[in-house]
Amino acid sequence: MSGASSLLHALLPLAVIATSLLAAVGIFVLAEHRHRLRSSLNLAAALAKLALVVWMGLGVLEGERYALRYTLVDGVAFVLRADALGIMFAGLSSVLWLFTTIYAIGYLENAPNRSRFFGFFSLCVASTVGIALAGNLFTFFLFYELLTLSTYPLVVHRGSAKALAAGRTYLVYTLGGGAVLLLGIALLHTLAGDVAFGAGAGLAALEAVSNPQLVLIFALLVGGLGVKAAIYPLHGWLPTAMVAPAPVSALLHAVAVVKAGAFGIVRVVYDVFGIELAWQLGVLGPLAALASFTILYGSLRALAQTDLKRRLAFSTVSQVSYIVLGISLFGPLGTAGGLVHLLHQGLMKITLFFCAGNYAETLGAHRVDELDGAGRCMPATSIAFTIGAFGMIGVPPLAGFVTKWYLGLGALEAGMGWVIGVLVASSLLNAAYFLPILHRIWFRPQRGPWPDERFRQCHDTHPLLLMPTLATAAFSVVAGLFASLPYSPLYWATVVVGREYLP
Amino acid sequence: MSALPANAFDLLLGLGLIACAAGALLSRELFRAIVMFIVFGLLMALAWVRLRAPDIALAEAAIGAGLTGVLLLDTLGYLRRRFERPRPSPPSAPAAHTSDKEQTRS
Amino acid sequence: MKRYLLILLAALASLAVCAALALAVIERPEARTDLPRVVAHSTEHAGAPHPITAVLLDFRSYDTLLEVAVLLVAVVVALALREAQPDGPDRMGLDNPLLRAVMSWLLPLMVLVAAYLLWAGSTRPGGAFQAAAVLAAAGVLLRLAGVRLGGFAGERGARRLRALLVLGPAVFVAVGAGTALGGRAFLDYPADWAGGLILAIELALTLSIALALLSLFRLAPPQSDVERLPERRRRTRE
Amino acid sequence: MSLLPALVMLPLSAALASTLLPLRWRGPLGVALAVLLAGVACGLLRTVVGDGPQAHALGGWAPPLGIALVADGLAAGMVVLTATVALPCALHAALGLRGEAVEDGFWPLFWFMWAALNGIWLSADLFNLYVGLELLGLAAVGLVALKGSAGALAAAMRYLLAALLGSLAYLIGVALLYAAWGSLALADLAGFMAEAGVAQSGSLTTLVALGLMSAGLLLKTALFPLHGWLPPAHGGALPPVSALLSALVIKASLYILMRLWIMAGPALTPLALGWLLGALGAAAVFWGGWMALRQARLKHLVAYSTVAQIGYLFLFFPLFGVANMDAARLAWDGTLLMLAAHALAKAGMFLAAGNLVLAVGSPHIADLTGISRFRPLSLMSFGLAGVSLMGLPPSAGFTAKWLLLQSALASGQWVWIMVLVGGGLLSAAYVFRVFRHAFVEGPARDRFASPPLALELSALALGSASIALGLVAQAPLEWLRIGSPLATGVP
Amino acid sequence: MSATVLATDALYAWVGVLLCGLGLFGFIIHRHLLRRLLAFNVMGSGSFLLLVGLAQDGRGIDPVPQALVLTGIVVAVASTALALVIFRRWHRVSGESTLPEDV
Repeated sequence: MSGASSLLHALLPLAVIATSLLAAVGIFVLAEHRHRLRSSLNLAAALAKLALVVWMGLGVLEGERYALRYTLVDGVAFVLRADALGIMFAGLSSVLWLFTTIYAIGYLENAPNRSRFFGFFSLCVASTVGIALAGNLFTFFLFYELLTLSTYPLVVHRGSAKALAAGRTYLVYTLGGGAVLLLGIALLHTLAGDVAFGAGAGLAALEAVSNPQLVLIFALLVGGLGVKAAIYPLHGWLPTAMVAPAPVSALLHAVAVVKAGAFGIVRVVYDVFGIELAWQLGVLGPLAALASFTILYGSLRALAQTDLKRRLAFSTVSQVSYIVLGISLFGPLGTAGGLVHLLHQGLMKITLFFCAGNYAETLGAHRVDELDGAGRCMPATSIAFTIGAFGMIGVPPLAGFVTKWYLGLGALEAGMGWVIGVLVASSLLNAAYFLPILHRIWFRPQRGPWPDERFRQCHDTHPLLLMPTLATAAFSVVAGLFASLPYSPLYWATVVVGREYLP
Repeated sequence: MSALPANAFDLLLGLGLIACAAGALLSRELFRAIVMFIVFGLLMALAWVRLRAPDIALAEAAIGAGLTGVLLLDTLGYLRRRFERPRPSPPSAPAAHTSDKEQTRS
Repeated sequence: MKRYLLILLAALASLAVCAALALAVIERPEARTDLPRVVAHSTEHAGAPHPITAVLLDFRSYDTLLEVAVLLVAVVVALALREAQPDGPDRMGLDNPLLRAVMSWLLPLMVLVAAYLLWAGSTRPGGAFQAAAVLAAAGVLLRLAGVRLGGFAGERGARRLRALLVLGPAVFVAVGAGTALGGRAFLDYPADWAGGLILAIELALTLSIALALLSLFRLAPPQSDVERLPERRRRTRE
Repeated sequence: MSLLPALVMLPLSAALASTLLPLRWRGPLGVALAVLLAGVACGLLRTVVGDGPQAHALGGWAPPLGIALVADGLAAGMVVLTATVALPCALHAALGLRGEAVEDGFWPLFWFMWAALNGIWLSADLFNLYVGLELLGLAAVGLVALKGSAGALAAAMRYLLAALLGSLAYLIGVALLYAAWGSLALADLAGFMAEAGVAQSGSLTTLVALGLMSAGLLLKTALFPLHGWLPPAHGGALPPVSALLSALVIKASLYILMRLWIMAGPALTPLALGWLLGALGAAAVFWGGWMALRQARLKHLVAYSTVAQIGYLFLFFPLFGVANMDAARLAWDGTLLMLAAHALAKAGMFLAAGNLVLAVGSPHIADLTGISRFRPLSLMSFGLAGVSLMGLPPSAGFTAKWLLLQSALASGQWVWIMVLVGGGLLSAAYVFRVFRHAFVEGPARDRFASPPLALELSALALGSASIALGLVAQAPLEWLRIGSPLATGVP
Repeated sequence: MSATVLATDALYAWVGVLLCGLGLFGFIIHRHLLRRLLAFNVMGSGSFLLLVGLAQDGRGIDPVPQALVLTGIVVAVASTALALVIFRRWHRVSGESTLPEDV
């Protein structure tokens, strides 16, 4: 490999992060009223990032290595590294960032504080991509905490008392989780030094270390990450944070924040401990049980919500745990199911949140019972919502079905048949909280005037809001339909599993 | 080595120093305390002579006792003037005095 | 009650300190270097034959420079606080004819004494500080006698005052810079010049220190402020 | 020609010059000279990194007769840190105080303070350190008093009393050490003490002396429970003054304390005493954080935050005292990085807080409502500094905290982990308390005074520096080890 | 020390010890600022005696501590003067001769 190309390989991961980081700086510097320039900057950065990630992804498939290493202080390095798993998450983030940016530009038209919003928004994506491309636990933690910091201003964006209270709850949970995570990482660092991801079952070599100590470290790490992954009982911040503007809920709480937690758990189980060691330590069983419980608990709570976004939030609590469940199943199929859900759930849930935002913006409908007859007024949005909901329930051939199918197979393979029961029960519950909404949208007549109508005639909604919604809905259909084709999410997940976890 | 034994004068001077210091710190009246402090400074100058440090003795007498003393007395005078002047009515008198005797009795 | 507690606490603290110091005094070892002998030996090569002056203005001249800076800081603060809240007209002084008569012959004497102390400082006890203290005392007496130091009144006077205050340390720093630029260590006087340079520094220092000490006395706000005292605040703490 | 005396004499000359110069020249002169001095400071650092520790015998008299200025990596680092913090503060003052009555006193005192700081970093003589401490203390007190308000005067008086008592305790210690060893040069004393060992009869005298000096220096550093004077003084002063006091002045006494402990060596500084200091530091972290949370005024919150942050620095003493070489090195690195991180972040935070107070025209946190829309830059600087104070990545505060965590784990002193983690959460609580008010969108006034951009930029520069230092800490930490006891292998 | 008779220098060093303790006592019990300054000056004198007395005990005249004390005296008078300047200002704006207790 020539010098120039190796330098390029080192700088590419950095460039992916830098696109949104520089965009953030640029946006902060721009004056509030320069919205045209700001939007252009935003979109250009989003497209550039997507292009870079695709480039890098193709390279990774061909076996190229992209890595950057920089010593921060003795014994601790800042490492960026693109592997298949990281690219998967980075790809998801950059695709959805593009759509959400478009959505947010439409959503926040004429709203105050847009400079601040988009600045932190970009910073968020920078952190998320940083998490995806982090090459060791330390670097992961760096971006993980940066994510916390950059989402706070978004959560409290509206500046209302409710938003500020939610922001406080958010901080208490995430900073607390971050502290626990830091403790775990520091402990691990004294035991094993700088644990690089992908160095092959990191800790397995540590024969001398006592089991309880490793179990403690595992508990600390997963406990810290579980806050963002919203695993019961650490999920409390997620429904509260729904006061944030719709794009924030969509991207951050469907993709960035919760997925960062889940992604972290994947890294800890596979890259830090190694699945063999984790299995031997006996920590996977409890994790699977906790995930299963969270799946059912989230669904049950979702049933009881009347606010649409809160219902979606509890649905997220439930769905993210599918990922955790998948990776705590000992076997390639379960893992593939969990990983593919990382992508599928992101696509479906962001669609649902976009739709919820559309309903709220266009009709002023926030509660489930306000949606009666919305389908006739906003057909396109409602079709997208229907696709998302069916996907969540797991109706074939949509994306959600693929996930559940692989999870089920994985559970059978691992000899944990009870998981099938959880999956079935959860699907029934999903149906129980989504189908009534669909019924209201499509089959109930409109009950009087809409709470806060924005357009006089029913023309669905603003194109900038509608376009991304339809796009992500289409993606989730495609992801399910063509799951077996190359470059589909499932394809990626099997590549990841095949390449990294089944040597 | 020139280990001069202490004589009665040194002993007396040491006791005087401690007595004056105690007086400066514990006198009820501030004026008295400051005067005691000035005397203390002069005794210090003597002590420096006994310690074969005439340079310090000169400086102590002029700066330590002299200037510090004058500064303190001047400040005290300032405090008193401020409390006495603007109050023509008799009830002001006790207040003026407590400012000097202040909280030794509280 | 609280007061007794405080006294108890103070007694305990001071007893503890005394006990610790006593232990330290009793247990102290024999010193490992004989610095006095080094001083005695080096004084021959220093700019002043009097060992204390040699220490103050040659061996440890840097300390002395910083010390004058400390004095200047106090004056600067006094000046700044005064100018932040200008005082009323200056009406200080005891208009006493006897005092004035005494002053008329005491004053020249004090200046003479100061000059002698300064001159003698290089060989005998005395030096810049002592001379400055005597000069300052003379100034204080003048003030007490109600004589206004007119040279420092008004805006030009203020500038003159500042210039004289800065003179001492400025000469000091300038000499240091000169030696450093001449390729020697900072404040390392050339052997032939040492005596003269030290005397020059001392002369400048005497003026500055005397003026600084005097300023600290003079700059205290005079009693004309008394009228401004708010009625309600005129109470003392119990 | 050596740079060492210039580092003290330049600011001293500047002080003399600004006493004389007309008011309007002092600000520009201040900024210009600050730039020059920063250049000299960097020059010194380069020399030290290139050629090893530097020494300069003042007056041509070698210690113990004369006084030497010594610059090892630590001293050079502090000199550079001082310039880094003081330069934005000078800029802030030059623009922010222009035309105000306080400007007359500010500039000479600012320069005297800088001279004293550099004097202390470079000094290698016990008594010279005393004079330096006094110069620093009186200049700092004067700066606090400048405002002339009742609050400022009371704060200055309280500060002065603490400073005087502290230096006296130090001076008594100097008297004992001189009597016991016959020299004032730090290098001599370190040699004698190492030679004599613990068994020597004089160790008791040395112990008492070190105890007194430490107590005095703790009072000046405002370690809990001796911190009472700090919040009114730092909270009530002018913004650039608060910044300088919190960032640098209290560090000077800590620096001397560290030098003394290292000089005395492990034999004379038993680990139990180190633990005591560490415990006080821990108490400071929690008490200061708790009090910061309860302040109604913005600058007082920041001042109490200083009380808390000082606590972390005292974890140095128990962690450095252990026999474990790794732990000692990590403690050294971590503490010094924390010191620098706090200096940059706290100076930035005070400047930003000053801008915010200026903008809303009220010192109260509750009046910040809606400020995020109008002064985002100052709020941003406040936030950047806050990130470092909270110890969140990526910031120097975080890197320092990480090193200290590693040191605590390596030495087996697990207690400090709780302090480091819990203290970080507590500081998050008070930093975000400010943001909670700033982000409120309400029926607040929409008219805010707008300070000049340069005021906001100087705060931003410091805040950003506290972040950036965390990412480039490797090289500075290596420089700081030059000539340190770690380099010779004796912790 | 080995001397059976108390040497002059040692005597004054002991006086210095007592003055330090006495000064500290006064510094703690008093709230009036002038009194605290008196206490500070007494303590300062004590430390000066200690410095010279201890250094000279058994070793004869030592010009170094004497020079240090000269420096110390000037520093002490500067500190005292600064304290008085601030004290007068404080008294002028508040009418108090002590500091408020609440901190």
